[in-house]
Amino acid sequence: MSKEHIKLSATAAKLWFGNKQVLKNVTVAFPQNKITALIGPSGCGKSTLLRCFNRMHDLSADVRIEGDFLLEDQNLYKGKLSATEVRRRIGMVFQQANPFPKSIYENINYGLKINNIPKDQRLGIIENALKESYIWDEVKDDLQKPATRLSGGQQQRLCIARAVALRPEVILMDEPCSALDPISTAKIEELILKLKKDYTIVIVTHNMQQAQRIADQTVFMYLGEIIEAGDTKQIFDKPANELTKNYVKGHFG
Amino acid sequence: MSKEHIKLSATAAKLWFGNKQVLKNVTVAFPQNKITALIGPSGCGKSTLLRCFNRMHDLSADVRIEGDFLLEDQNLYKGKLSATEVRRRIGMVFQQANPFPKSIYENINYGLKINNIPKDQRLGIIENALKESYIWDEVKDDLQKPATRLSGGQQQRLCIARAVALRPEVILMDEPCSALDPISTAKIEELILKLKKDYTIVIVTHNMQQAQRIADQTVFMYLGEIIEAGDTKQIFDKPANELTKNYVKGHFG
Amino acid sequence: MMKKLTPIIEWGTLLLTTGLVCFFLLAILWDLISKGSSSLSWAFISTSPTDGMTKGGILPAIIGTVLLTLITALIAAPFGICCAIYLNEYATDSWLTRIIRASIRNLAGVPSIIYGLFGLALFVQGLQMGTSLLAAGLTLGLLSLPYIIITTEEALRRVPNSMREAALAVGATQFESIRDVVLPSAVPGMLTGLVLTLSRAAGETAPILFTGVAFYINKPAGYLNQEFMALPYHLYMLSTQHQAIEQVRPLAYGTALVLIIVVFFLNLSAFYIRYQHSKHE
Amino acid sequence: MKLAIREKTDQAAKLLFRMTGLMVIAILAGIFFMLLWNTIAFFLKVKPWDFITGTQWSPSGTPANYGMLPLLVSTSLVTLGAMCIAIPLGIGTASFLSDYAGRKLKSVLKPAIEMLASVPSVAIGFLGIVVLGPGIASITGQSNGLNALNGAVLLAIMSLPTIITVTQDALEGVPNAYKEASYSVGANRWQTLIQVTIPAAAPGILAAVMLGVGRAIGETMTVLMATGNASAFPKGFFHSVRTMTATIAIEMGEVPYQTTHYYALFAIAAVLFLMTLLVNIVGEYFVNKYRKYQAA
Amino acid sequence: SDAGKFIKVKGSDTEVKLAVSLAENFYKVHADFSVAISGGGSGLGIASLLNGQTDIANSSRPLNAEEIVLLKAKGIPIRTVIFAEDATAFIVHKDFPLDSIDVMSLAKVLNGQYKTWKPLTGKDIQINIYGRQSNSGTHSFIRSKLKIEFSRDAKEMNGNAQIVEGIKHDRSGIGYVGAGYILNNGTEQPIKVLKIIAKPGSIAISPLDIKAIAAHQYYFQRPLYQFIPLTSWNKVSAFIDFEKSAAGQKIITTSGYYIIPK
Ligand SMILES: Nc1ncnc2c1ncn2[C@@H]1O[C@H](COP(=O)(O)OP(=O)(O)OP(=O)(O)O)[C@@H](O)[C@H]1O
Ligand SMILES: Nc1ncnc2c1ncn2[C@@H]1O[C@H](COP(=O)(O)OP(=O)(O)OP(=O)(O)O)[C@@H](O)[C@H]1O
Ligand SMILES: [Mg+2]
Ligand SMILES: [Mg+2]
Ligand SMILES: O=P([O-])([O-])[O-]
Repeated sequence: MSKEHIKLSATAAKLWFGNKQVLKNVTVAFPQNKITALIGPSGCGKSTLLRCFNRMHDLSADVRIEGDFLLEDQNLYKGKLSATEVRRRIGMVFQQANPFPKSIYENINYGLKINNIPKDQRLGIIENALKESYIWDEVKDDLQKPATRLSGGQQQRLCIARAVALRPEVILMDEPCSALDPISTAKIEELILKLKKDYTIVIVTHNMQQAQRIADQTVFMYLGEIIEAGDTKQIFDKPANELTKNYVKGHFG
Repeated sequence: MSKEHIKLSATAAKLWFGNKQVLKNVTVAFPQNKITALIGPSGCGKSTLLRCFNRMHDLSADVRIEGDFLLEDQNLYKGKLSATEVRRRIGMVFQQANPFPKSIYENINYGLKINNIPKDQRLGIIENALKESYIWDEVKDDLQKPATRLSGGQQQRLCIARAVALRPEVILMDEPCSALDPISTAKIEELILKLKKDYTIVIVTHNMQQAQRIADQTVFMYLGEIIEAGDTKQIFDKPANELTKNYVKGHFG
Repeated sequence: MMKKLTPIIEWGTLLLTTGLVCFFLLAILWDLISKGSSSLSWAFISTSPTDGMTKGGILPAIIGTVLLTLITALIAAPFGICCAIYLNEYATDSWLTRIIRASIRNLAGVPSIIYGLFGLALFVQGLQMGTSLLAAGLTLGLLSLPYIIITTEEALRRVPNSMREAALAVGATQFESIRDVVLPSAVPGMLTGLVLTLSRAAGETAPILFTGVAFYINKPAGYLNQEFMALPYHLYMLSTQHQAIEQVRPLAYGTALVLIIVVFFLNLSAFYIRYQHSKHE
Repeated sequence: MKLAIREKTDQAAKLLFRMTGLMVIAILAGIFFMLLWNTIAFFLKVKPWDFITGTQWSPSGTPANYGMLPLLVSTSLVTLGAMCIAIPLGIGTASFLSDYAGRKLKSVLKPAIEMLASVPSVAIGFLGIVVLGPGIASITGQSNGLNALNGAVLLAIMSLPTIITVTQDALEGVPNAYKEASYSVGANRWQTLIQVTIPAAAPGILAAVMLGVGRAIGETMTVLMATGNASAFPKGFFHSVRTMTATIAIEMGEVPYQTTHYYALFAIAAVLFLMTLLVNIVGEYFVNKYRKYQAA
Repeated sequence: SDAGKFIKVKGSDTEVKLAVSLAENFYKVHADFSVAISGGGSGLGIASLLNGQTDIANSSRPLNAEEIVLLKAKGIPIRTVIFAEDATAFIVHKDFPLDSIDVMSLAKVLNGQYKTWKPLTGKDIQINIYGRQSNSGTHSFIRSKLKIEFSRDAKEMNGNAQIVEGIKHDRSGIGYVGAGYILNNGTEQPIKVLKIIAKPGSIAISPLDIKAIAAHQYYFQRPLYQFIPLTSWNKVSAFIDFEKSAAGQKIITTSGYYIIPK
């Protein structure tokens, strides 16, 4: 892995759902202002790992987590950071776009309100976030429209805007394009590439082409373990591991 | 198609589930004492067609059927035949073995009772049906055992025995082996081959090898239409249609 | 011959049973409406009983039932909703939550007369409220609680998890995500359950028998610490306890009709909420 | 620090919600111990055996008799009668709804059954007095129709919606495979219903019946109004009976608190509580069993 | 504020009709008072008195020894008001062959010694007794007056009205109700009121005979009581005063009860 400044990392992370171990000694690092793609066959634990970073497992009853998760040098679980603070600093975009059943405006405003951003600054932030997420032109005429009436691609970009508006340090994306058509996907990829200037981005994807198009670094997971991680080009062109090779060549998964 | 005596046939059959047309102008004939395999990709309408022949769709509310279905020269829908009579003369074996949650004995006895077969004849018929279905030796010691305690393969043979006991003229089988292991499958194939002496058999299968092993004639369906029908050997070795070729070579489906 | 008859017998049997069930409903409605509607008038619902309750209206009973139902709602709704939130949003599958769930199901099966006894022992005697509107309302509140919990939990369960995650992901605390996202989405379902429960409570008699309902009261409006009249009890009294049962039959019919109109109105509004909601989904 | 306050609120809310959960247990426990406490107070004065097997209920006689057997038998009699009517009707209607009725008919019948469920018990009791009672009286030539039969019919009407709804769920939960198997051997709809679907749904139907029984046992106003309330040992359906619930309803208002008679009524309530608890537990057992079976 | 003017009246079913009429008219002169009335029987009224759940306990019988002890034990001092007189009437179907009955026979009918009407009317039909529930003042009044235990087969009705209803349709029934229930808004109920022969040889007297009642000649006549806890006395005194006023007395007589001039 390269020498960049490491923004987010996990060390010897293990996770159990009840008795079932889903993450087995995962150590991984995500460099600042880079896009890292997380790939691997279905069920290998990509989503599970991602969700560890913004403490989404906190709500599930029978989940046990071991190991260290660090944002810069702060421990996400064991230090002084509260779950709420972790989630504010590490934003997340989900596989299925999940806008609130409220207006477009309220969708973004909600996070700002919750996080005590003064009222007079919010409109500016909202406009900015929508612009950053390439959706401003499509919605600027009616910010009061219910978000549920947007198309799937627009909804997903709105969710990205919602995450971006809070100026998190990291944005986690779990297959953000899997439910979208090629045109929406292209727009979102363009957006992700643009966002990397300001954010550290981790993206789970099943689409090998997508990983190669946008990721600086790629991590291959298999059965709850990191098999190989490195420059995207290297992973796809000269994978060191046989499993990685088989996977990226499309032989399984 | 060959010149054999046609036992069962459909002419210009069309079927809609609500507004969705699932069978589009299907014309097909099944010769007497032959085994016909019905093949085609998932969702093409094989089960739907099969169920037309023993009027299983009668029970669903929003199904509309057009066209003629004939058993010998009697119209299955428009003539004097009642649905129960049609079902008695055209037996059916389902994909998932579906014995009644009763004893082995009762499973076969039920149909006999329903069809007013005198009590004193039933035991003989039951024994005979179980023998015909190659399961007698395995169950003869305890006919009172719940059928649900039999293995999957045994259950499926019991279901065949249940159908056979009524001496139907035709037996329809909808993927009867798809849930079974190779050994059970072999037993059932052997049984089917034996049954053909007395019955006309139509079998839906996803297994190309199976079709080649047992069927005299093969019919290939695609998107609710019959693409090609003919001798099994011909269909598999020299298919006339490109689609058929692609399918039997395993290129899709 | 037999072959032709059997289907008729079969259909006949099922139609007969279903027909009988419908007949019961229609007979109830027909009898109440045909004999009750002549008593129904504006005066009937806007005046107090007069002439030893042989004439006049049922205003105090209507007011009593409305107030009682309101108190029931005020007690049971917040409590029930909080408990449902606990069960659906916080509780894990532990022995404790299993006990809570079992308790709720059993509470739902406890006969209403036993709630009456409990109300008598706890509110009237234990907490020194005396026989009063408040004691009766609290008793009905307890009775309604399990139903409200069950229906609310059902409504909460239908809110997709992605909504909760969306809120958490923008830095909301769990409480905030429930308050701002989960509850608003669940409101129609919760409201349906609440209204259905209240329609049931409005028709209950046994739990208020010894907790505060009175035969007659000479003033329409009630106070929390005082006894009250209520529609179901008024009907009971007019049909079994009144000195001139035959003579007040029309009043009893009128009362029954008003009661059933109140209950059906609540039911219909629940259906309406449900229907509106299903249309949006 | 605003965030700290928000997180404090979060913690406090969690605590509050949890408390309400615990309160539910407290309520059930409260009911239970209230009944237990008063029942013990009663048993200090009257022997449990005399209470359960005594055939005379006359608390203000001299000497007072606290034998609840006649009440228990009355309750059982009325419930039995109700079930004899409601079970066949309920299963028949549920079968019609699940296997015979078209979608349109169903969409009319379902709300009708919900309506029936919401008719208040006093209204049903009232009709028992003014319509059914005189009807029974004129058919049987009795002086009045306030008897066990009247109560049974009314309770049947009241428990029908429960029985129908739960039975219908059970019938619709029977895997289609069973029905298809039956049709494929030439059975018609009726034979399939009677010989395959209903037996397969038996646990669910039993649960429905149990819930119906629970409802009938605990119902107060209808029986109070319609059964005539004679506390003598019940002799049959054409005699007045007095159920446990009616006894409590009649006598609780008129006893001085903390007297033997007062405690006796709680003891009846305790028996009633245990009966409904048992019935519900049995019902739930079958519902669960049926769920498992459905999943399989 | 207004809680001080809120009066709970509970008890005797015999008196409830009267109490409702009184309260209704009381409201016309004292609109600030709210009076809640419940019936259920004298026992209920006295129990409520003991339980502290009533301001006035209506009763058609005096307190019994046990109740007096209980009141003492609970420290509830009371005042007693006798506000009217009632005559308990025995009623039968309007086609019943007899017009009068003597006390001895009545006792045998009610205690179950006679199962059929044969000894009295010569007709061998079963006697149906329409009685009151055990906590009723009337029930205990009849019991002590006749010195009997009621037959096990006696129906225990919850109110006078139900007895009247039952008797209307039952040709072999006999029941007892307060005189106030015989008259109903001036129209007489379609039932027959038996005259009572107190001793062999004495004349039969009807409970509707005002003069005989005034002369204390009817066998089953009794005062109607109101027991008031001392703590409620101030609150209810206005109501008691109203009962004693001319308007109140008129209501009592028009309702079918009697006033015994002191
Ligand atoms: N709440 C849970 N309880 C139990 N097991 C779970 C839970 N969530 C996920 N799993 C299991 O954990 C494993 C990893 O799941 P995860 O969702 O992380 O896979 P993934 O790599 O994201 O797969 P996909 O590409 O299909 O999204 C799977 O086997 C899954 O079945
Ligand atoms: N009850 C139904 N209502 C609506 N559509 C249905 C229904 N049953 C089947 N279909 C649709 O009809 C089409 C044909 O289904 P059918 O079951 O006949 O396919 P098949 O060829 O048997 O497939 P498979 O090989 O997977 O069993 C499918 O698209 C299916 O979704
Ligand atoms: Mg995933
Ligand atoms: Mg199929
Ligand atoms: O109601 P009573 O007057 O008989 O007590």
